[in-house]
Amino acid sequence: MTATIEQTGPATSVGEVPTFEVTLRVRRFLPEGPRGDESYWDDHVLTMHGTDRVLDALHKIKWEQDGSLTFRRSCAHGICGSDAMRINGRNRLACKTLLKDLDIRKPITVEPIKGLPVIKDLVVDMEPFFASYREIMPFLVTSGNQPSAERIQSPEQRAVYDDTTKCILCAACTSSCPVFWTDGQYFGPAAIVNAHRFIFDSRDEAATQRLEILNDKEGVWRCRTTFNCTEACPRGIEITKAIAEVKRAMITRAF
Amino acid sequence: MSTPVITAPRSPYARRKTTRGNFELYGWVFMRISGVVLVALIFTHLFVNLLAGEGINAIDFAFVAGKWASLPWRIVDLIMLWLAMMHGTNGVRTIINDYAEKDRTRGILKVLLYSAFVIVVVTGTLVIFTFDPCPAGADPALLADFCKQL
Amino acid sequence: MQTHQYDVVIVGAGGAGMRAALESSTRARTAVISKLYPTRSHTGAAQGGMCAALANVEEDNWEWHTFDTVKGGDYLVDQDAAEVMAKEAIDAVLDLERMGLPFNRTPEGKIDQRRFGGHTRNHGEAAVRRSCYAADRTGHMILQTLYQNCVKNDVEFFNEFYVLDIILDKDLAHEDVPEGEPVSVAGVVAYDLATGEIHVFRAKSVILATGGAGKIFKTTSNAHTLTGDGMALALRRGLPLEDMEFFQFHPTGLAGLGILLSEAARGEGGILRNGDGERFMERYAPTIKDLAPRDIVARSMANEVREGRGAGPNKDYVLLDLTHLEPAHIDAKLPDITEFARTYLGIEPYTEPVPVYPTAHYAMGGVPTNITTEVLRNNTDVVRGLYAAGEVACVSVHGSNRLGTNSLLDINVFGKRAGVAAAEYAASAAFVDMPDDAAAGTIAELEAMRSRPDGERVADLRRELQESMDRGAQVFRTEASLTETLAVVKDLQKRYGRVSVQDKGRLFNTDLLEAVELGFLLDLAEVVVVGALERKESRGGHFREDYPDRDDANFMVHTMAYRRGDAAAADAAGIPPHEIRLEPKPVVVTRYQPMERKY
Amino acid sequence: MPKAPGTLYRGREGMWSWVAHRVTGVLIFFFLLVHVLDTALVRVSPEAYNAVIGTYKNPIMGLGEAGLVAAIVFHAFNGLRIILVDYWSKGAKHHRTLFWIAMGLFVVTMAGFLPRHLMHVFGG
Ligand SMILES: Cc1cc2nc3c(=O)[nH]c(=O)nc-3n(C[C@H](O)[C@H](O)[C@H](O)COP(=O)(O)OP(=O)(O)OC[C@H]3O[C@@H](n4cnc5c(N)ncnc54)[C@H](O)[C@@H]3O)c2cc1C
Ligand code: HEM
Ligand code: SF4
Ligand code: F3S
Ligand code: FES
Repeated sequence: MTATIEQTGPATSVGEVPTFEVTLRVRRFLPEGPRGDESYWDDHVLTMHGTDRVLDALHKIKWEQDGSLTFRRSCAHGICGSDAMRINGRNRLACKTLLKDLDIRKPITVEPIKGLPVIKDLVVDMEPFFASYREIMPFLVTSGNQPSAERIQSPEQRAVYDDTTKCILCAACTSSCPVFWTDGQYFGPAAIVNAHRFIFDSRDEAATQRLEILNDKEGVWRCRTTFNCTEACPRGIEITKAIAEVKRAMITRAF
Repeated sequence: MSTPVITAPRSPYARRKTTRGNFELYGWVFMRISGVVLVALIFTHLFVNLLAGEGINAIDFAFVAGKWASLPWRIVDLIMLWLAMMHGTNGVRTIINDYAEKDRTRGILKVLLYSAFVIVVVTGTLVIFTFDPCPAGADPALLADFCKQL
Repeated sequence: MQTHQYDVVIVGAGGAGMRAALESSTRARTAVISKLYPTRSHTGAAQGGMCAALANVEEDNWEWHTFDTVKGGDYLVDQDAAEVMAKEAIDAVLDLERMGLPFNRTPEGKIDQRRFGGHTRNHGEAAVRRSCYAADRTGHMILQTLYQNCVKNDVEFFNEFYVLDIILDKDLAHEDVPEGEPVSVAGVVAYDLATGEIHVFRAKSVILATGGAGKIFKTTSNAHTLTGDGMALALRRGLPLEDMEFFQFHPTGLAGLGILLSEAARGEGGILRNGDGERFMERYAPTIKDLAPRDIVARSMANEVREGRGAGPNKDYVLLDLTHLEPAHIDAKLPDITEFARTYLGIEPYTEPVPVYPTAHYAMGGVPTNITTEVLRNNTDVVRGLYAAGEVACVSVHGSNRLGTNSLLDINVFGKRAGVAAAEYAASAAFVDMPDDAAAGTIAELEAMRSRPDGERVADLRRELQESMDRGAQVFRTEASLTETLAVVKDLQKRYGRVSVQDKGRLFNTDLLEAVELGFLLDLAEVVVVGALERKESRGGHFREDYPDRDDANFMVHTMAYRRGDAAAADAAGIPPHEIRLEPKPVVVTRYQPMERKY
Repeated sequence: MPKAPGTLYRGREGMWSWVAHRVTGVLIFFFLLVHVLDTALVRVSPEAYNAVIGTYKNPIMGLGEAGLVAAIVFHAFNGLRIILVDYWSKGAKHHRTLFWIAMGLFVVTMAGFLPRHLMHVFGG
């Protein structure tokens, strides 16, 4: 055995991070379970470490206490967009929310994101979300022959749409939008963000069509600038600003 | 195999029915422009009616008559009426769209809303245009001072 | 149960899978089956870049790139494959740009390039700027761009479907099929997570693109879902796995967490320091210092810690120092990884050095293929209609150690090749008969696990496996550490026969699927450890302290690992005994003879 | 869909100001309907109008008027903030500051209005 491979437990490796107790109050919905279509709260008391995230706590429940607790996750560091959920009343990624940053004296509530049909526990049906994403033509459209080398784009032109290229399609924004909660037909901020990413790309030639699509009754005009989306976005995208830019582009075009 | 479900190649992705058009765009711009104008109009209105002089206690028929005797005031109030009603109606329309889930509910609420709009705007406009500050046969004590000069 | 029929079925919707789908869906009827929504795939986690000798910012050519790849892989690289990759790299990058990928740009508006470990000018003279990038989210941009183009081309996806078996027309796992005899693929069996239903997909061609297997280790940069499914399925069906003992440990994982901080941090000027503040890489790789290939840096770091020069209260990590860089520069080039340091460790990289330690990162080995991505069933024969690309495959362009940015390149170059080849094969081939009970084995296995009332917990076994692998098969390995780990793995395999799940439902039963994935991990861990025990030399990512030197006389060969079992002789728990058989496969050498690897 | 209610979404300034904007908007709208109709009584007769207006002058209605003015003032300033967010390129970035400025203006305006109005209502 070699001496090097001593495992660096998180509790001791970085600074001195204490262990603490925390109650996780999870919204459960098990359609096949004894309570059927009723959803209810489940409390779990857990002992956690300083650098643990809500995702770690959920894993602890699933792995040690109740295997039926169901949620999506993959990357565990905020880049795949699997685990958007409502934590203490706000949309966040479970893997990017450190327990110690929450108020651990009170139970931490964990619920599925709002406005999309719940399938089981924290898992929602994402199809409506992706459907409106697909509708805004989220791809580069160009005409003519492909150039033999790359298309030229200056760093300044590239910077215009940089912010909206960061989207990971986690739906934290759309499911935090009060308009989307009551009107599921609304395209939602995520679709607009992804339209913005192409509308303002100097290489793209379908801006007009995308603006046309979003000029729908359920398009950008539905946004009431409540900023919930901007606050919820785990990628720090200035969504409301992007939406405003799309609105302005439409107005400029119309007048 | 038990259930041979060999599906045919999918038809290309069909976009759902869309409701595009510039109506919402104009509505949106209108809300903002009317908003700015309304700030000026309503603040003046409130100031004149509630703060200047005796405030609310000064309001009576004579007060209104005094104002509407001058054409500019009539025009200002007319514009305010129209803008506020259009702004408010459009605002409430948005709210109905947000909360009414069933098409039927939505339809009924909108009929009510637009009727209210028409009734109020028509009445208001008629009143402002046909207003007689010194109606014949009215108790002179209730009328504005200038009626006495008639 | 449902049955589908497609010309081409692609398993996995990461970079490799979707790149293949873009090619094959325009040529043949294609379905992409993925256990995750495509944009959740771990390609999105890749940060630093994708290299190609575009020569946009300084002189470069594909020949130098080939050399660096071969040397980086410690000469275990198949040089014909490396040459293909380096040549096609340029088109691969340009293809992505044309699809809309927002690369960072030079002031003239061309694709910008930066330095990366092991990439040099003129055969090792100095570091060269070869990596094309989009800030530190290149993989994210690639994944999004490919998905966007799949939407554009209306590619058909089956999302949250787990492929649990590959159906061949011969049973290679239990019978000896002579060399030269044709073997073909018939399709795959998949499990729909949402409903718990089994779907059988008949296909003329199947492309495996299921990504890596990092979860056999505890400290890893890989996603929870990277459980090596494609590799394990191939292994169970009697196909060999190549070079599995070579696993890459990335030097800069966030200490204790394993979350990756891209090599780009060092490409942009970051420096590694030990507890004394010394820039220790100057001692280990005097020429290119912190930008030496990953195996060397990881080993150097582990060595610093072992010799008591680590940092922190327990002296168990080293420091990545970015404090001398301009905050504006950091924000422009490394925004995401600095945010990881802030979010997860509460460290401000502008002013404080970041604690880092090697983290299990990349499987160099995998399902062996030739350069047209056809899967090999031995050193020469291919399985007709079966293809593999991406991290699941071993072509082998990475040899014993992959250079940074070569994987994003690999998935694009060989993903494209797989898509084209699979579609072309499907155009002329006929469907192979699929046995009526194709899914019976899968269904039985799932039912057994679901119905077992009480037994071992998946999480316990997995933790024991991962901890044991970190202890015995990580950066430093010895006969003793590997033997011990192998014993643990064997024992865990036995206990796996008694595993039960708590969730007995049909809908979205992730509990059940985690149990299945654990089975894959156990099978792969065994192959990794057996291979590592047998390879009594040190080369690239595989470092044996008891054999610290490279031994070209005996080990200048790939390892082909076969799993052979006797279904008739299943033990009490229903687990058939099996053995891992290792065979050599020659390395393809074209231009570069093995030399000592110095930086 | 599960039926039991979940927690309230914890929005911040942006969401709550929108809720308030909406509530005040509707409030003003309904008041406006009534207000236009009661003013229309001037066409009926001075007596009728004065009788209705008289009811506005009792203290309870006076408080109601104060509330209405507060609603209008809030709606107005917040409306201007929304317009800035929409048209000013930096508006979205500074929306929170803008909100608190609007609230400041609201307080100042109400501080100017309330004493005088209440004096009129209660002071006779
Ligand atoms: C943190 C990190 C940073 C990296 N940075 C770089 C870099 O800068 N440059 C570089 O070149 N490389 C980098 N790499 C390596 C590179 O990103 C990966 O090797 C590469 O993206 C793998 O792509 P893939 O398509 O093979 O697999 P993945 O992207 O992992 O995709 C696997 C797919 O297979 C599917 N799948 C798996 N199992 C099943 C199953 N049983 N049934 C159905 N579907 C299944 C999954 O759903 C997924 O869609 C990095 C890796 C990591 C982890
Ligand atoms: C005083 C000046 C006013 C300003 C500056 C103003 C401004 C605005 C603005 C900008 C909006 C759009 C909000 C959005 O799109 O999110 C709006 C909405 C609205 N306004 Fe006004 N407004 C004023 C007066 C009024 C009046 C007098 C009424 C009532 C008749 C009214 C009723 C409404 C309603 C009902 C809405 C819709 C609210 C919603 O959709 O949430 N407003 N106002
Ligand atoms: S915009 Fe932000 S919150 Fe919305 S889907 Fe994209 S990453 Fe998630
Ligand atoms: S939350 Fe909704 S209302 Fe607009 S600002 Fe965001 S889309
Ligand atoms: S698990 Fe990937 S974003 Fe949280």
